[in-house]
Amino acid sequence: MNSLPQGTGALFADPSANRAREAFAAKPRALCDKLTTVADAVARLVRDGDYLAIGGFGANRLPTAVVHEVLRQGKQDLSFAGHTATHDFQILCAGNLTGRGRTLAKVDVAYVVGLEARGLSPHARRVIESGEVECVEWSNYTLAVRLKAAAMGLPFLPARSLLGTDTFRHSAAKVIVCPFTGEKLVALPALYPDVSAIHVHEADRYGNCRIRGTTVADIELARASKRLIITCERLIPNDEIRRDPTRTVIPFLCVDAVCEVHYGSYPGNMPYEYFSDEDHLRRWLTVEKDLDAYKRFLEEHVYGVKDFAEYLQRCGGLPRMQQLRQREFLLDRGR
Amino acid sequence: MNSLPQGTGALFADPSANRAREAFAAKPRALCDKLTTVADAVARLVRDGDYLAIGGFGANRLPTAVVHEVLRQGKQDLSFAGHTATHDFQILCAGNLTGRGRTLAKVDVAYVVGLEARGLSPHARRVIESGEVECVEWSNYTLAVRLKAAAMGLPFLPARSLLGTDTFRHSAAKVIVCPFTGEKLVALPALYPDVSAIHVHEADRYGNCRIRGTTVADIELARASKRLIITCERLIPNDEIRRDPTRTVIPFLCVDAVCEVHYGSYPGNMPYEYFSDEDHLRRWLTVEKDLDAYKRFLEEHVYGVKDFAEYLQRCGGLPRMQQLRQREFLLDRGR
Amino acid sequence: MHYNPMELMICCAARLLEDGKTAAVGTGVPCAAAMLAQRTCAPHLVILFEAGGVAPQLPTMPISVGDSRTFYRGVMATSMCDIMETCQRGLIDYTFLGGAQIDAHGNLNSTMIGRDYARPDVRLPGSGGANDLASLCWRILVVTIHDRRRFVERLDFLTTPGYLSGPGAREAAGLPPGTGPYRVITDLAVIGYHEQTKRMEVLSLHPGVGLEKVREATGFELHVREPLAVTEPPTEAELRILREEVDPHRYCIGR
Amino acid sequence: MHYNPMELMICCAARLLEDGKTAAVGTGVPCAAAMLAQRTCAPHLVILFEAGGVAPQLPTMPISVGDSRTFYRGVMATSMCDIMETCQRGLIDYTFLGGAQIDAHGNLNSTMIGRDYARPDVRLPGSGGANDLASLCWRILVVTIHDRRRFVERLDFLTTPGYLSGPGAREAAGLPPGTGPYRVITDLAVIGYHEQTKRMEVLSLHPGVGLEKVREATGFELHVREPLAVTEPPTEAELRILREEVDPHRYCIGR
Repeated sequence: MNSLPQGTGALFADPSANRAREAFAAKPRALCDKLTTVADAVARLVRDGDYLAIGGFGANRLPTAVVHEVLRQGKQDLSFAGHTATHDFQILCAGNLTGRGRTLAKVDVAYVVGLEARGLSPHARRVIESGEVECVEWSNYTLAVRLKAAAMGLPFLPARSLLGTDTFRHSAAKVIVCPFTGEKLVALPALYPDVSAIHVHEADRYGNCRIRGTTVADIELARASKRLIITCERLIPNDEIRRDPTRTVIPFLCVDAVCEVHYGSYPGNMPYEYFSDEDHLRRWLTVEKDLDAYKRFLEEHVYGVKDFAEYLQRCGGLPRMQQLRQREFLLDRGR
Repeated sequence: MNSLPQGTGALFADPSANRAREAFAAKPRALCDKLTTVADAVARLVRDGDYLAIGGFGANRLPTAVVHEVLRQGKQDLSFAGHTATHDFQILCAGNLTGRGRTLAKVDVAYVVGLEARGLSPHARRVIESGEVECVEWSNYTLAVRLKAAAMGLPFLPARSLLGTDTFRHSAAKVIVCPFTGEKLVALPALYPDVSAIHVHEADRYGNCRIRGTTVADIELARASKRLIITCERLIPNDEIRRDPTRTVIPFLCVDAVCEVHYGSYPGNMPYEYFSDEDHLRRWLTVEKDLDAYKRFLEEHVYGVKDFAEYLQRCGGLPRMQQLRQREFLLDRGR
Repeated sequence: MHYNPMELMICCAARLLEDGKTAAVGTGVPCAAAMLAQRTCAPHLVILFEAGGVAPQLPTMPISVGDSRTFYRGVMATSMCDIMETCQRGLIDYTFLGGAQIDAHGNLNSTMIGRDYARPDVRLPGSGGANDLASLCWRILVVTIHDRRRFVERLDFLTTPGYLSGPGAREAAGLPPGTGPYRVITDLAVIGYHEQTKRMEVLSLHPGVGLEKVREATGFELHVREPLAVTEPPTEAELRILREEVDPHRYCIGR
Repeated sequence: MHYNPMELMICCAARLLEDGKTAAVGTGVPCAAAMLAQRTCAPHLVILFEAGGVAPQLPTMPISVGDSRTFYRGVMATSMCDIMETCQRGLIDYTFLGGAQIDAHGNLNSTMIGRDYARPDVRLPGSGGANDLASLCWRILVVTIHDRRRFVERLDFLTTPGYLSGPGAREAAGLPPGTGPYRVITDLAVIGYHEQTKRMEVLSLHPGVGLEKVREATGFELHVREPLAVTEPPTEAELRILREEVDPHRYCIGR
């Protein structure tokens, strides 16, 4: 049994189910009003040294306002779940090597640095290649399974990927044997993030949430997180939630703050709402090449604006959002 | 490690993930027309000696037509997942000790024999107390976890209940230790049923399904099953499925037959459609007390009718269904 | 104001539920108790049903733990795994259970009566969700009629864990620390558990009930917490709400 | 009819997809190949995206594996775990992958270039879903440009499993039996794997390409299946559909 392989990577979060239960035991349970601003939510709920996770997939259904606010408030030494992180990871990297301390300290990598077909982020590469961020390797599914283990209140779950690779070797996973069939499996330690942010279509002020389209790993993430910030496109009455409880995918029990942020996934895609702003994302990737130009860009778009609404204004405001809405519904293609 | 406790119960289904993959590999994947009759579906897909599982919870969202048809076709020696089985188990027990061979041979028990607050089924007690059915004990959650393990394509999953009890001792579970935290867990062998039946609100002819209200363990069950029969209140066009893919909870990939059965959960409750027929359920419980009377009742309601529609007719037909619909929407209470 | 034993038991159970907490309930008495608590001492009590209903606005008493009442105007209609895993994460404070037999440590039998598992004298339903809820929720409440057939020295089958064999046994078995039996409410008394022994300890006797009567109805040795209190009878307000709003058809409280 | 190497690669990839099967695809070339296959040889091919899209009617090429196009008029929009577990259950026949480096056994590197993991020369995104898809789907297809920088004797990092160290290695590691690399489609050739050695074996050379050119572009020894075929060039119908319906904006096939 002792000869079974195990990864050499570090664990950045405690997988103990018993200790997680203690944290969840202290969470308020009543239906109470959690509506607040992003600034307040981040100030209260994101702490230096926290393990942070962000919902959505890549730049889709991204809680961008929260990620900007983490930068603006200068949060330091975060651990991060790099689960198909694209633009979110790119934004967080802006808090490293730009003269504002070190936002990111540790990253569980499934997918970072890249923005899918759009290419690699020069600054994210700079940050990781500098060695100042400790990385441990996973895959999209195994990192999702780690969140699922936590969502189930367990210390680990098995899966069948990762095996036999350097990704496994640089993970913190272990090979185990099924006690019933003898089949080899990879054991994945539960990941209970200290704090997470998820952007949803609709939420009531208690935190009951609806998502349209793919849920990616957010149903698991919401349940796994010790603290959870929800941003929503639209605040809706509790009465509307109760009219059709089948549509609720995240219950209020998981949620600590609710913030209404229109166009909250910009410049990412929000399914059934607006498409991604590819021009803006391309500009971001381009400007990163030169560190000084990037710092000016960040000043202009993140540090020097008071909130997300002002950022949207600088990116073209409502007329731009209108274009992106047309693109989402293919109305720009003559439909 | 060898001193960790393990249950003494038998495994009625093979938990091997590798062998389950072989079965799933042979399943057709294309979007093809699966619409058929319940009689055809049961004749083709339920085989003597199969491990059978039934969706819903108790008498709620029950695929009653399939369960009746299993009796009518005289299927023999089934293993059964007794996962909050109430009226479905009661019906299946009618195939034992009534001169028609032995429908049930083995039962994984989480909840059987009872009909919740309505009391115990005299005939189900008769069947189990006779000793002709081999039982192994579980709980509602651990049996659901066994289905979840199968739905995930794994040979086992851990959980934190069952431990320390006779329920564990009479299960086929094993105690394991978390490889990361040392926390003790119960390892639950995956349950891949040979065939299952689930009643849903809406399905298209390929088998894409929508459920309103609680899904109980049916999302897991659909994915865990090697063969799956769907009965639906309403067949809907594939176009309607594609209009809102967020609402699909069972994809066509899992499904082998689709049968449109109006009032298909009768005498059980179908959320947002019709309430349970408590009078009929009470009558069933009462008539079971006398075995001869019960045989006549079964002849009249199951064996002697050609299909489920005729059963509904004998139970009061559309006027009765109309009353139950009013009861579901509380319209009988002056709303 | 006159009341029957069932009404008293429901009122006692309701009073144990703290405001702003969560409770996984079933049908019948537990549900009535939770509904009464929401209308009296615990307006922000959140109730959940194991089949998937979260925080319904119950229009009537459900007949089944999974019927449509259990998520009527709820905030979420989800799955059994989701509910049970919410318990497993430590988010559910109370659960209500019953059984055919209970022992001094609060262990429950709902599986069988008899000596031979393969040929039981009486086959009962089995665990259902009880084993899970008793393993995973923080505090277990039991509401039951009090007699020697039920309160036994030795269970025919230990379906659902109380304190198992005593102090430390739950943790040794691997159950989540800090969980376990909390109160037993019977038609004779309100019973807790002794801090050291984890055996039942009578906390209060219902009005008109003597300790001897409780001892006679119990098949094992009971601790008694001194000074032994008398259970507060139901208030008029409690009875009115219970009879008019919670159980107007008297499904639970009887006729 | 004239065609470019990318068009040829997409056509070759499309032809490998059997009708009535399932394929987990990403953006770009794999998606174009699957869309082309649906319009030619495999009208009943079902495509899935790892972020949760099932059987969409793609109106345009997606930009992201999780954008709204990936479930546009799909039959289900679900979760990543649901898709990956559908793979894990053995229901997904094909997956398409790429990488910065590939070795003779079809193992892929998309994590880093360099010798020191802690201080890479070039940090790449990591596995993403590639390791999972390559572990869990039945057949792995790789579409890639063919040069010595990519086709290497030794990967800097083995991100995603091909046949690992050779015959039996996947099974020994615990990966599901019967899975593994199937074809590599490059701008020079179509490559399979040798039955015994599980090393790459050239199956066909693209029109105008000699075996020497392929060997020069490859950093390891290649098997050659005799008689060595010439890749069937794209048909007019394939090219028309690819250019007009699949990729009218020429995102993949270039200008």
